[in-house]
Parts: sequence; structure tokens; C-alpha cells
Amino acid sequence: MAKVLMKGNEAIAEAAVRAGCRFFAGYPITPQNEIPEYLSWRLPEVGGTFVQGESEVASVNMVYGAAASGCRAMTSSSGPGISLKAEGISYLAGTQLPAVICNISRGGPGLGSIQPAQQDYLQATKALGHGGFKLMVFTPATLQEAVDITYKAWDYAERDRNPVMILMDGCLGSIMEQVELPEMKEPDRTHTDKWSLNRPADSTRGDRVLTPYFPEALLELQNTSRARMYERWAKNDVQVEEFMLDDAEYVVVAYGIASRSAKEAILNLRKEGYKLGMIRPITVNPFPKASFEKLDYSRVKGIIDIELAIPAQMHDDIELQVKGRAPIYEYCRSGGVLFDDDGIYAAVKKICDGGAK
Amino acid sequence: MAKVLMKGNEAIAEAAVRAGCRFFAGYPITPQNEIPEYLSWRLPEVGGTFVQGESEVASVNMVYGAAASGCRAMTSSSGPGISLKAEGISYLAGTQLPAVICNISRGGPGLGSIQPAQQDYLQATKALGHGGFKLMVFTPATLQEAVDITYKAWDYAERDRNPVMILMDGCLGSIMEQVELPEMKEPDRTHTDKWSLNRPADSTRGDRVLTPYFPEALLELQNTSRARMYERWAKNDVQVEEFMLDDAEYVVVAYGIASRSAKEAILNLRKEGYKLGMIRPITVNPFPKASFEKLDYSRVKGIIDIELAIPAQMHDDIELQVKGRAPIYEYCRSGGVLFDDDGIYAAVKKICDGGAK
Amino acid sequence: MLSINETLCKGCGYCIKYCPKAILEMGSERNKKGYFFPHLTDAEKCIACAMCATICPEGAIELTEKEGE
Amino acid sequence: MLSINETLCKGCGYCIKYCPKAILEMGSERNKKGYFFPHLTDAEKCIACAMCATICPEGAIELTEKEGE
Amino acid sequence: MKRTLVISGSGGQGVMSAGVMIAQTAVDAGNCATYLPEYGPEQRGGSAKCTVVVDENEIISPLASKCDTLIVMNEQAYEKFAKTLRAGGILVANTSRVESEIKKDGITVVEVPADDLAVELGNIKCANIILMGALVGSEAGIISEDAILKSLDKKFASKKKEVLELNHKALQLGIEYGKKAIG
Amino acid sequence: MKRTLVISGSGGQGVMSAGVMIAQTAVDAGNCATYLPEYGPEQRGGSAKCTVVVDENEIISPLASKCDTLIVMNEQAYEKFAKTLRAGGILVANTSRVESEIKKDGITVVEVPADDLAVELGNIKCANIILMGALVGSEAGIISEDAILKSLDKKFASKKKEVLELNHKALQLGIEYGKKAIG
Amino acid sequence: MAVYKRPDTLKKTPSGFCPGCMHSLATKLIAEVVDEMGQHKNCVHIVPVGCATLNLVYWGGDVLGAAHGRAPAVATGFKRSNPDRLVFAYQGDGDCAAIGLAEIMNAANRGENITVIFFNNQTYGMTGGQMAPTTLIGQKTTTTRYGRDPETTGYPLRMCELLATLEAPAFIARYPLTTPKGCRDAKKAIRKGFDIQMAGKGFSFIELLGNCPTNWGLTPLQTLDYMETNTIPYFVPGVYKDKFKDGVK
Amino acid sequence: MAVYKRPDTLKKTPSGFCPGCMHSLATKLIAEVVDEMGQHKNCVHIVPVGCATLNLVYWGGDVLGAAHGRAPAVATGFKRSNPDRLVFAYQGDGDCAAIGLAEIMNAANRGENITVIFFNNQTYGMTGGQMAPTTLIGQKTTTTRYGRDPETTGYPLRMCELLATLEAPAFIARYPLTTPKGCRDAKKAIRKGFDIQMAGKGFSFIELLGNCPTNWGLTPLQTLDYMETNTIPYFVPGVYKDKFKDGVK
Ligand SMILES: Cc1ncc(C[n+]2csc(CCOP(=O)(O)OP(=O)(O)O)c2C)c(N)n1
Ligand SMILES: Cc1ncc(C[n+]2csc(CCOP(=O)(O)OP(=O)(O)O)c2C)c(N)n1
Ligand code: SF4
Ligand code: SF4
Ligand code: SF4
Ligand code: SF4
Ligand code: SF4
Ligand code: SF4
Ligand SMILES: [Mg+2]
Ligand SMILES: [Mg+2]
Repeated sequence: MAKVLMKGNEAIAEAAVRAGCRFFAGYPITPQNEIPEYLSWRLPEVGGTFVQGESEVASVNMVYGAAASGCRAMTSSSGPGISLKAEGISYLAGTQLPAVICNISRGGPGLGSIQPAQQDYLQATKALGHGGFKLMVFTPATLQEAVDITYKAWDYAERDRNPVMILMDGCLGSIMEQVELPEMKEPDRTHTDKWSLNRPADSTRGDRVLTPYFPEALLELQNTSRARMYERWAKNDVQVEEFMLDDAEYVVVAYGIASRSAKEAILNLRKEGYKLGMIRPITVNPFPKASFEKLDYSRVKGIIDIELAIPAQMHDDIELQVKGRAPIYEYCRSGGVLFDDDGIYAAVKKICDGGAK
Repeated sequence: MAKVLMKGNEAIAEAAVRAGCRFFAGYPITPQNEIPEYLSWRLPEVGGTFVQGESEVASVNMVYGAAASGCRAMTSSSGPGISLKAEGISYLAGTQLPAVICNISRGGPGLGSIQPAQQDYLQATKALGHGGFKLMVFTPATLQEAVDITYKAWDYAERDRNPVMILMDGCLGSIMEQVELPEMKEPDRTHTDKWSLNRPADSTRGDRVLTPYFPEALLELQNTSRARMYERWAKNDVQVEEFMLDDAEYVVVAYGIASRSAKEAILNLRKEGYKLGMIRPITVNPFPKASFEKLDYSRVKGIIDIELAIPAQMHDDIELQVKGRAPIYEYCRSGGVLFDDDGIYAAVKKICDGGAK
Repeated sequence: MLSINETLCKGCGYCIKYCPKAILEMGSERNKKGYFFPHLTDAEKCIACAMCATICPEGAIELTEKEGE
Repeated sequence: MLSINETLCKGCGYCIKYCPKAILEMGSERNKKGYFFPHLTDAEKCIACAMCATICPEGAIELTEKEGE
Repeated sequence: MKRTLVISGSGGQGVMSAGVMIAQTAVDAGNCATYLPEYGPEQRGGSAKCTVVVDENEIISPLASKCDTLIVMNEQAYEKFAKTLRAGGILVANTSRVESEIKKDGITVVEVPADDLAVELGNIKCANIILMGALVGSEAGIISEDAILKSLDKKFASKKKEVLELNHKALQLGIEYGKKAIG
Repeated sequence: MKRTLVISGSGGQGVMSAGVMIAQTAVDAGNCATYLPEYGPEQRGGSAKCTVVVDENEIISPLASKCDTLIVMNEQAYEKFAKTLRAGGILVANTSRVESEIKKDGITVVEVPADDLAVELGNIKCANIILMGALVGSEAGIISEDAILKSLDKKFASKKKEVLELNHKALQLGIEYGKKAIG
Repeated sequence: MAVYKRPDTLKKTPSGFCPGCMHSLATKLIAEVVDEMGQHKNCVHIVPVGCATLNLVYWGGDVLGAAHGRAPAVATGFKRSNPDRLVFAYQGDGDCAAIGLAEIMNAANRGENITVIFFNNQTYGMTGGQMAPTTLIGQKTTTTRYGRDPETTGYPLRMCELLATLEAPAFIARYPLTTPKGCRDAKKAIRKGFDIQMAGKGFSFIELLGNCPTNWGLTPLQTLDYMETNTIPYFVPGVYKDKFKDGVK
Repeated sequence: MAVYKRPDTLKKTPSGFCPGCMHSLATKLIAEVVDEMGQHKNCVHIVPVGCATLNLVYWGGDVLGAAHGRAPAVATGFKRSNPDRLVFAYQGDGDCAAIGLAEIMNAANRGENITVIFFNNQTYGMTGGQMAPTTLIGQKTTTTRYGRDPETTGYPLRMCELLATLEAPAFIARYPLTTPKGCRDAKKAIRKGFDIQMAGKGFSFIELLGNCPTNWGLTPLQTLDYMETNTIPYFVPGVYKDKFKDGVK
């Protein structure tokens, strides 16, 4: 298929439609508005439903209702709106319902700024709500990747009966670049027959109760089986780009838009002889542990954590893998300030030259 | 002062009143109902205000309003309700307002169960909302400690202009035991004059804007100064009980009600010659790193993480300190199932005997 | 024919209150859950108006037409 | 005396629309922000009714009583 | 010495208020005590349980998997918790609601048809007080007769005289049952 | 070769739509392109900026701190971004709104009183098209005259004929300014 | 032949509600309607958070547990992606009139093709009897120890009256469950709501005046008198909106 | 002497609003009232999330930024712990009638002694013109490309009418900012609301019908005509509730 120039948010929206998503509920918030705006006319075209919820809280609960019926459903928001969805996302996880949640993230905390940032990493990966559940969290770096991930997101969500998060900074949400769109998949609920409340006319299944409420012993069992699922993710579902690691003496760790700035800096510094490489998590949960294990720490002189977040949020995840085998440096901006290529170039260079903490 | 038998929730409520808290807004949820119930009559007695908010969202925002005026304010909830407060807590942090938030926690995710659990550790310590802010998180283990912490909580909150969380499981919220209550402090807003919207009649201060909205460059500055504050916490504000560590070969890490079950097991096993000790974080953020640094890893054969959470939530924080110098074992229950003393005794014993992973 | 399922009954007394014939009476025995439950004092007088069954929160009362009679 | 603060003005034209004397007119100069702003065509005719000032969203119009006159 | 008491029954039977009273009585007598309630989502008819730990010294954990004395107010409570009673312990059973035959090996059993007695006394709600009395009478050692009487007076001080009297009677009746059982 | 264009002005001046059009034109001509908008909270009058990167190869980062060509639509934009223009770069300035004297050392400057020209043409809104024309005319190398014309036709295909004509005129006018400047 | 048969859409086991609790009665009435309409397999019961959560195990058809206050949003999501199912949300008064006020108002205002059954017992039953938005003036609860004071807590919300001001809703009615007649009226209203929904004609809301013997501290029979004297006069029964006065089809 | 003086409670710098935006006008009118009452130092302006957020830097007194939709809750918290201050919340229509519907209704129902000024411009201005709860039937927005369809999105919410059904509110009124007269009426209403508050007499709500030239795609002058034809007929101006018809004191 031909490549088309698309805005990040619209690319995700179209990819969702092609993945068979037929329900979207959301509430306006910058910088993700093009997702609901696009779906407001696009979903009805394919027989789907768009609802502008009265709030983020209502929207995520509408998605909960749709998901319970086996319909592929999605919501999207940013920072403050994601916090408001926390209870609902916890409910999705608790009731074991698949859904896709996009966080097109911006500076925080509070109202913060409407400019892009990566300050929701810990929220997304550690606890997007109460009760100790986890999500698979994807962090695309290009719009093509965003499209591909969105297209596959419900496959993971339905396999696991767990919501999936696409965590993308507002920069990727609002840039335009070329993407190749995947084929249209027709929605099909029959594969949800084992768990959903879908009940085709000819169905003979018994009555079913879907709820995240449990007597404590059952809840413990569920917690335990979910814990095993998280372990399976760590084993099977990591996605990562390992870039120029073979001879790297300094390894950058960056995801999303930050990784693109970083890559540019790496390429420029390589020209000057700096042996730089990059581990780019495409899934931040599960985190790409193996990539760190493979590093030759007799050669690696430092790990450089590059994020649009202050304080750095990925730091502990990196440290857990590096285990003291190399120093970890940070280069971070936040609050909506983007990297500029001169700045990141100079900072990384300084680190490699031994001039930074 | 004489000790009185009190329910955990009521003890916290009374301690808050004595700390000068004069505003509470909250919404019913088990197992914290005695906090609002108690304050509904107690606050008016001392000229304070109790509002039963129409929701957790409204309640935390009422607290935001009260806090902005320099009034010591509090809200409390559990699991689902805490998630709903996430945006508001992020706003408190973003606007740099002091307040005290209690999470009397229960099993999750979703509606979960109404029985006690410790499944909100990661949410509390890593990201109680969007935007990458942090809270000091206190985890009392006895009602006396809960009272003392509550009494001091606003001092921290106002020093830092940041909300403080008291994270206490529903078990401690609903048990009764004896406490000695502190003196009544009279509320005084003058020390908030530097930042609050308090404006006594004779004040000559200029107009003031309190908001968590910032142009990106300013927001980055704020993020940076807050990051420094988190570092100061780590240096100065850790509270921990180090129990029988001198000769310990196995070190239990546990907080809250879990630490009390653990302590009982430790004492029983000590009688049998097992050299057990315990690191009990009283602040889980900042986490008591130094206590782990002080351990003699040539002697310590294992660290045992005991939590009412599956998967274990404190594990990574422990691993970050232990750095591979000793294996980390886990003994966890969750979903509202409490430890029974036989079970924990047997599990710890098995670990010490080398019979557990 | 009126039948009262004593296992379901919780002894609220609503059926008794609303029986127009006043032929329901609380018993002195307890069911498994510990609740007293009512019984018919005079089945003959029952007019099968189903007032009792309608108001019974637990659906503990069922009524069939007297067969054959 | 009517004064129009051109820096504040955004050229919406509301003042012009509501002047009962039709003595306000949009100018052809731009202010710093790039907006055209109005001016009085005939100050004498102004009856100081403050219609213009009342509706001006930006508070760009102020009126004082003609001093001494 | 640390003593653990468990009271169990169904919501609405007064499990919790009896537990609180015992803990309070212990504290008033100069001991340390903890009280731990556990309940399900139902307000009535669901299971209700509380654990009271009494000790002269500070109490480490308020949780307990075994108890020294046990009051069971209905059949389910008996079935669920009988096995948690330590050898040599005291079991107070509300025989109005416990239908199983009670195993008595190695423990002291106080059988009290508390519901029936309470109804006779005039109010089913005082069944819990009768059972508490039986516990005290059986010299479980958690609290003394004197102490519990004082507590009762305090608790019902603001209530009508008849209420206090009813509860006094209930307690006395229970105590007699307790004494008989160990006597 | 990678070329970076920055357009800046205030909200409502058409900064974004010009940027999108250029990116689309580049893509239609077989290149890779990224377009990155940046704006403040105000819908009008606040600062607006976009960055368009064009390359034959895949574009690594859409962000850029330096640019090869720069269109400034008002004074603030000039003040803020002039320094980000690389040596040898091309600056297109809307002199109807840029008041400062423009420094010309080592760069090509195309001065276009675009607002005034646009008003003369009949609609201030086509100022951005004029400036785009100036960019093309100055042979900045990002897009060709042909290509941008095609884009214009496509973009205004569904609009009234007068609108298309107006924009054609605007573009041509701009191109002339551009050509003159390098000529 | 059966004159009255316990509905099949209830489980055969006892409910988890307290003795005399009208949640149980309300549930039974709905089940009767579902049975009569032959919708047992087709209906989806959106269960709220509140004592009605106990219906997770008592209701006999498909059940979906919603977050506190969000049942109308959940029902919206379900129904919009499954227009043929009979979808109804059950809500307590805390659920519907406090935390969920935005959701119920907006679902009603959108005219969602769902039915909401609103159980108004003037308190938060499940959490132990705190003040609800519907708590009557002067009523004592665990958060209004001296009785609800309108000066600080405002007035009991009348949901039917409020929703009836909106354009979209098709049917709004309120009945008390205190008498057999009230039950029959309520049942008819539920039936009408369900019929409207199955005909695709929009939003219906049926308020059932109920009790909470446990938290009111009254015996079941006492609650009947209390409601006659206090609840019913304030929350006046009747039809508040009906776009289908002459029947649905 | 000044016949009309720009209020001191506004900053001397230009507002951040678009040309012709009536947010600017509304803000100016409030500032005039605050000036006239001598409340500049005593008032607290609770700023919502929406274009009115721009008032963080334009308003000349104490300002507190609230989360989207929660201004009434924030105002409640502030006022209850500072009863002497003049506390008013300003809200957009998305803020007040969508996400914040529960908060405004409950604050009104509690009769909080605060004033809410509600700016109804029938769209989400700040986020780029999506449908608001107040968007008119048939109105095109970025989420209703073919015009608002009541079948799927319901009907424009009339907040004054809704709030007027409640017992507690003291004063509720609506005026359009399209004419000098509308502005004067609006100003009087704001004054009345503030007077009521300072007398401790309860909740007041003043709805201002405004515009959004930018997202409506109209010039400022065109918006005036549009509003006369479309907005004002649907949202009828007037006093909807007034417990103090004969003055406040
Ligand atoms: C978000 C959230 N807040 C609070 C609760 C606690 N909670 C459970 S039920 C309930 C209220 C019940 O009252 P109501 O809706 O009137 O139902 P009732 O039990 O009276 O039938 C509350 C507040 C919760 N589970 N989730
Ligand atoms: C929780 C949350 N949701 C969404 C947003 C995004 N947002 C900012 S302003 C706004 C709506 C603005 O509309 P309105 O309240 O009508 O104000 P207007 O700009 O039209 O004056 C929204 C949805 C936000 N900041 N926070
Ligand atoms: S059917 Fe009627 S007459 Fe017969 S017992 Fe029931 S209420 Fe009484
Ligand atoms: S109405 Fe039903 S539950 Fe109540 S007493 Fe009669 S049979 Fe029992
Ligand atoms: S004061 Fe009246 S007459 Fe004078 S310019 Fe203004 S509107 Fe016209
Ligand atoms: S009303 Fe004010 S802003 Fe508008 S044109 Fe007149 S002076 Fe300028
Ligand atoms: S607590 Fe009240 S509402 Fe809940 S089941 Fe019992 S009586 Fe019914
Ligand atoms: S976008 Fe609309 S509401 Fe916002 S400032 Fe501009 S005109 Fe006003
Ligand atoms: Mg209720
Ligand atoms: Mg608006």
C-alpha cells in the first residue's frame, strides 16, 4: 500500500479502525484531540460507535461496557484525563476486559502544560490505578510503529483479557509523517465467546457474571494468576530496538520521541568516533531486560538515560538491569520542553568525554 | 496523657484534629468510613468544616481549595476512591499545596474486596497520578504510630508544599488498640503567608496566582526543583525501624500490618535459633536505603519481602538497594487475605531452611 | 395453593401485614439462617389474591390455583 | 473625553457597531499585535453614552467627562 | 500472658459490639488489648468475626490463626472456627444456632442456648451479652466478672434503666452457664 | 539531503496550514517529510511555530534546533528564531509585521510585505501563501514551483473558483519576491 | 396453574440482602418483568456498587459489575455496541445521585436507549448508613449525627423531577415499594421502560422508593410506616415524563 | 471624572483571548463589579480549565486554578475555610455542564455560599472547538462534523433551568453579552450574586451567553448575529430564580 502523510493522532485512529475497533469514547484534551475528532466521523462510516463522553471517567466506563460485550473498544486522553481514568482502567484489569488506552502525554503534574513530555512513564508502567495490576505499555517512536502497534494492540488485549496502553508523547501525536496503513480487519466477536457477554442469537451458553469484585480468596487467586501473566510478558512479549550496540561504549536508553533525538545525536557523534549505541524499549512494560543482559560490561563505560521527564522516570528500571555494572547518566528535559539536537548532542558528548555526573 | 482504646480510623481522625486540621472532605468507602464519620461531628466541635463530598473527585478538589487558603486540610479514601483522586492529588502537587491524603487500603484491582491489603504501594510511591510527582508516603504499623505520623504530617506537607500520604491497610484502620493522643494544636495560617491565598485583614501582600499550569520552561524549572526536593527527602526524612539486625542472617522487609505479623514470626523463630531481623520502612517513600547499605552481606543469607500484595510491590525497591548481594525471597498474600501467624511462621522458616525459591 | 419457602424467608412480616384475610402468622421456629418464618393459619380462607407473594421481597411465597377443586 | 488604548484593542468592531452616533470607525493602521483599531471620526458628536466602552471586550476604551467644558 | 479470643457469628448478632466491650474491659483493667473485626459485604446474615487479643505487655500482632477462647454464635461459625481453638481452650457455643454436635476433646465447652434465653429475657439482641457472660463465668481469664459488670454499666449508662437491667440479667445468666460448665 | 524549514508567527496567521502544505508537497514529490507543530494555549495571537523536515531518506528526528530556511510572520518570530537559521540559509520575512531591521550577514533574505500584499489581493488570510511562494521562488530547494502549484490546486479543489484564483495570485506574487531576492 | 411463581431469573438461593430490605423486592420485580418478556437470556443487568452489588450472585441472567456511579456509562457502552440486548442499570441513591450524577444526567440527556432503575433508600446502605443526596432533612445518619441540616448539606435531591426537565428521556416514573399496589405500579413502570427500550425509543428511568432497615435502625415493618410518613410525601410517586402515554408500539 | 474607567482588577496588559471573544468581556464585567464593591483584595477568582485559564495572567486579584470541571468544589473548599472572602468560580460550558456537572449541581444543591459565573459559548474553545453539552442542534463542531444530531448526542443542556429546579440556590440568571444592554444586565446580575454571597445568603449562578469566533469560524461581528438568531432563542435570558427579589439586605 502507498504511504500517506498523516498526523500521529489520526494515524492511530485509522489504525484502530482497521484493527476492528468499533467503539470509542473519549473527552477532548490537548494534545490528543485529533483522535476523537477523527473517529467522530470515521467510526460511523464503518458501522462503529463514537461517543463523546461527558468526562474521562464516563468515557473509560463506556469502554468498559463495550469491551464487556466483546467489542473492540478504545479510549484516549492525556495526563490529567488519564489520571481520571485510573479507576476505570483498574476496573478493566480487575474484570479482565480487553481495551486499548492511549495516553498522548504532556507536561505535568497537574494541568502542567499542553506541550509534549514523557512524564507518565511510572504511572503507566507501575500503577495506572489502585490494586496492583499492570498493563502492557507500548511506546512507539515513529508513526509507522504507532500504526503497527495500534493494529496489534487488541490481539494482546484479548489474549490477556487486560487493557493495553499506548503511551505516546504529544510530539508524536501531533507530527505528520508517512505511514503505510494496514488492511481493514472486520470485527468478529466470536473469539470472545469464552468470556464476554456477547450472546449471539444461537448461543447456548449459560449466564455469565463479569465483575472485578471478589471474595478475598478468589481475588488472591486472580492476583496470583495475573502475576504469572506478567512473568509471561517479561519472557515472551518484550519489543525493543537494539541500535549499534555491537561495539558501543556508551549505551543510550530512550523511547518514543526522545529516542529519535537520541538517534540523531548518536549518528552525529559516531561520525566523530564516539562509540554510541541505543537500547530503545518499544514495550516499556515488559521492560527489555535481556538487552541489558547481553551488553558486555567490560566494554560499556556508561548508560545514558534520555527522557523528557525530570526526575528521570526510567532510571530505576535501568538500574535494576544494569545492577551497578556501569554508571548511569541522565540527560532529561521536561514540562513540555523538547530536546533540541544541539543540546542533546552536546550533553551526550560531554558524558562520553567524562564531563558529566 | 492516658492511653485510650481507639479504632485506627478514629485515632487518625482525632490526631488530625489535634494537628490543627480544620477541613475534611471525603466520600464513604470501606474500610475507612470511620474517618469521615468521626470528623462529621468532631470538626464542627472545634470550629472546623466537614463536607461529605458528592464524590472522591469533588472531595479532593475541595481539599485543594481549602489548602490553597492555608487551612490544614485532609481527605481519605481507599483503593477505587484513591484512583479517582489521582488527578486532584497531581494538582495539589503541581500547585504545590500541602494536604494529607489517607489511603486505608483494601484488595484490588477494580472493586476488588473490602478486606485489607497492601496493593497500592506502587501507586502511592511511584505515581499517584500523572506528571511525575512524588509524595512522602508514611506506613504506620501501630495505631500509636499512625497517630504520631498524622500529627506531624502537615509539618512535612507545609514544609514541602506537597501533599503527604498516609498509607495504611484496612486492618490497621479497623482494629482497636491503645493510643496516647497528642496535645491539641491551634490552627495558625500565618506560617503559610509566603505562598497561600490567606489574606488577613491587615495583610499588604500583592495579588497571588496559585495554579499547576505553567509555560513549559517554568514547568521544567519546577520539575527540577521538585526533583531536588525528592533527593532531600531521601537524605533527611527516611523513617525506619531496624529490628534485631545486628546478627541477622535473614532480613525481613515489611511495613504496616504485615510487619506486625512478621515481627511475631521473627520472635517465635528466634526462640528456635533462627537469626532473623527486620527492616520496617515507616516511610516507604523515601525508602530506607541506608538500612540496606548497613547490612553485612557476608552474613546476610537472604532478604524476605513480606507483603499483602501479589505480585509483591516492594520487590524492586528492595532489589535496588540489595543490588544482588543477597537473594530476595517473597512471602505474600493479597486480595484481602490476611497473614495468619502459623502461615507466616512456616513460610519464613521454610525460607531460612533453604526450602523456598 | 400457597407455599412458603422457609429457606428463602427472612421473617420481615410484610406478607402478614398485607394479607387481607389475616391468615398469615409468624411462626416460632427458625430457619437455617435463624429467621422466623410465617405460616398459613387457615388455608381455606385464602383467596389467592397474591398480596403476600407480591410484597414478599425474597420471592419466598408461591401460589398455584387449587387443582381439581 | 474618549480614549482608545490601541495596544489593548483587537479590532473586533463591537464598539463601532453599537455607537449610537456612528462616530467610531476602523482605522487602517495596525497595532503591535497586528490588529486594526478604531478611532473617533468626530469627537464633538460623542454623547459619552459609553455604549462602546461597555461592550469593548478588552477594556480598551475609557471615557472621562469633558473637563472644564 | 497473651490470650486470644475469637467471636464469630453472622452480621447483626452483635459479634462486633461484644468484642469491643471485652477489649475495652481488658484495657480498663490495666491490660493491653487489640480488637480486630472482619466482615463480608453483607450487612446482615453474612459472616462476622472479631479477634480480641489481651496481654499485660504490648501486643505485637493483632492477627491470630489460633485462639484460646472462642465464642460461636451460629452453625457456620462453629464449622469454620472450631479448629482454630487451641487444646485446653474454652468454647462458648450458642446452641440455639449451632446444630452440629460439638466435639469436646481437650477443650472446655460452654453450651448456651443464648438466642432462646435472650428471647425469654425479652430481647433477642442480648444474646451476645449472655454469651459474653458465659465466657467470663468460664474463667477464661480474659476479663473478670467485676470488670465486665463495670463496663456494662458504663456502656448502658445513657440508656433507659430497663435496658441496663435486661443486660445485667443477660450477663448474669451467661455467667451462671459459664460457671456450671467449668464447675 | 535533509532540509529543515521553520515557519513561525502568531496563532491565526496560517503558520500551520502552510507547514502542512509544504510537507505534503514534498511527499507528493517523492520525498520523506515530517511536520511538527508547536503552539501555546492561546488560539489566536499566541505564538505558533512549525518545523518541516524534508529528506530523500527516512527522517530520524522531526525536531531541529537549527534550520536551513525560516519564514517569520511577525516581529516576535523574527526575534525568537532568527538565530536558529544556519549560515547560508534563507530567511523569508513578512515585513508587514517584522519591525526590526533584518540582519543579513551570511544568509539570503527575502523581504515580503505579505500582509499588505494580501490585503491588496483581497484577503489577509493568504499572507501565508505569499510567503510560501517567496520561499519557493528563492529556490530554497525544499519544493519546486510546479509541485507547490499542484498542491495548491489539490487543496482548493473543492473551494470556490475565486478562492483558488486568489491563492494562485498570492503564490505567484510570492514567487516573484523570492526570485527577485536571489536574482 | 401458577398464580404467582418465583421468577426464574432469580437464583434459587436466598438473596444476600438484609431481612425486609426492598432491594430484594426490587430485584424480584425486575426479574418478574424479564421473565414475562422472555428476556432472561437477552438481558444484561448492570450492577452498581452498593448493596445491590449483592445481585452479582443473586440475579439469574448476564451481569456486568460497574464502578460506583458509572452504571449508566457502562450501560451506554454496552448498549451502543449491542443494540439488540435489553440493557438496564440498577443504581442506589449514592451511586446515582451523588458520585454518578454527571453520568445519569448525561445518559438521560443523550437519550441513551437504556433503562435505569433507581433504588432510593435515602442512605448509603453498603458502607454503613452515611448521608445520601436523598437523605431527608433531619434524618440521622452516620455522617449527620444530629440530623441532616440543609444549611450545610443542602436538600434531598429529587431525581425524577430533575431528569424530567430534560428533553430526551422517554419515560420517568417513581413508585414506592411499601405496598402490593406500589409493587404492581413499579412493575408496570419497569415493563414500560423495557418495552420502550426494546422498541428502540429511548431512555427510561424508574425510581423505586425503598428502605434500609439495617441502617435506619428500624424493623422491616417499622420502615413501612416511616416511609409513608416521611419518604413518600417528599418523593411524590407518579409518572414524571411519558412520551408514550398511549403505549409504545 | 471618569464616565467609564477600565477596571483596576484587570492587568494592564492585553488579554490572551481571541479578538472579539466574550470571555474577555465577561472578565471585564466581573472586574468592574469587584472594583465597584471594593473587593479587589478580598476576592478570589477560581479559574477553570478552558480558555478562561488565560485569566491566570489577566485577572488582577488572587487567583486559584482549578482542575477541569471542579471549580465549584474548589470554591467550596476555599469558601468554607474562608467565609469572609468573596469567592467566585468561573466556568466554561464544557467545564460546568459536561465533566463538572456533578460538582456544579451538588454545590448548588448544598447552597454553597459562592458565586459561579458560567460562560456558555456552545463549544470547547480551548481544545479546538469540539461539541459541548450546550452545542446547538445542527451546529457543526470538530466532533460533530455533520452537525449535532440529537439522536446520538442528545440536546443542549440548559443549566439555569436545571439548577432552578433545586431548592437551595438563591439567585440564578442568564444574560447574553451581545449588546451593551446585555452587558449591563449581566453586570447587575453578577453584582447581585456577589451581594448575596457577602451577605452570607447562599449560592448564585450567572450564565453569560458568549461566543467563540475562532472555533465557530465567524468574525466577531458575525457571532453577534449568529447568537441573536440561534443562541439566544434557545437559551432564553432572564432571571430563573431569585430568593431576594426585593434586595439582599
Ligand atoms: C469509587 C468508589 N467510591 C466509594 C465506594 C464505596 N461505596 C460502596 S457502596 C457505596 C454507596 C452505597 O450507597 P447507595 O448507592 O445508596 O447504595 P445502597 O447500598 O444504599 O443500596 C459506596 C460509597 C466505592 N466502592 N467506590
Ligand atoms: C481532566 C481534563 N480533561 C480535559 C482537559 C482538556 N480541556 C481543556 S479546556 C477543555 C474544555 C474547554 O471548554 P469549555 O469548558 O467550554 O471552555 P472554553 O474554552 O470553551 O471557554 C478541555 C476539555 C483537561 N485540561 N483536563
Ligand atoms: S394470597 Fe392473599 S389471602 Fe392468600 S395468604 Fe396471600 S395475601 Fe392472604
Ligand atoms: S414477606 Fe416473604 S420474607 Fe417476609 S416474612 Fe413473608 S415470606 Fe418471609
Ligand atoms: S460614548 Fe457613545 S457616542 Fe461616544 S463614541 Fe462611545 S458609543 Fe459613540
Ligand atoms: S470594542 Fe474594543 S477591542 Fe473591539 S474594536 Fe472597539 S476598541 Fe477595539
Ligand atoms: S444495608 Fe440496608 S440497603 Fe443494604 S441490604 Fe441491608 S437493609 Fe438493604
Ligand atoms: S478559542 Fe474561542 S473561547 Fe477561546 S479565546 Fe478564542 S474565541 Fe474565545
Ligand atoms: Mg442507598
Ligand atoms: Mg465553551
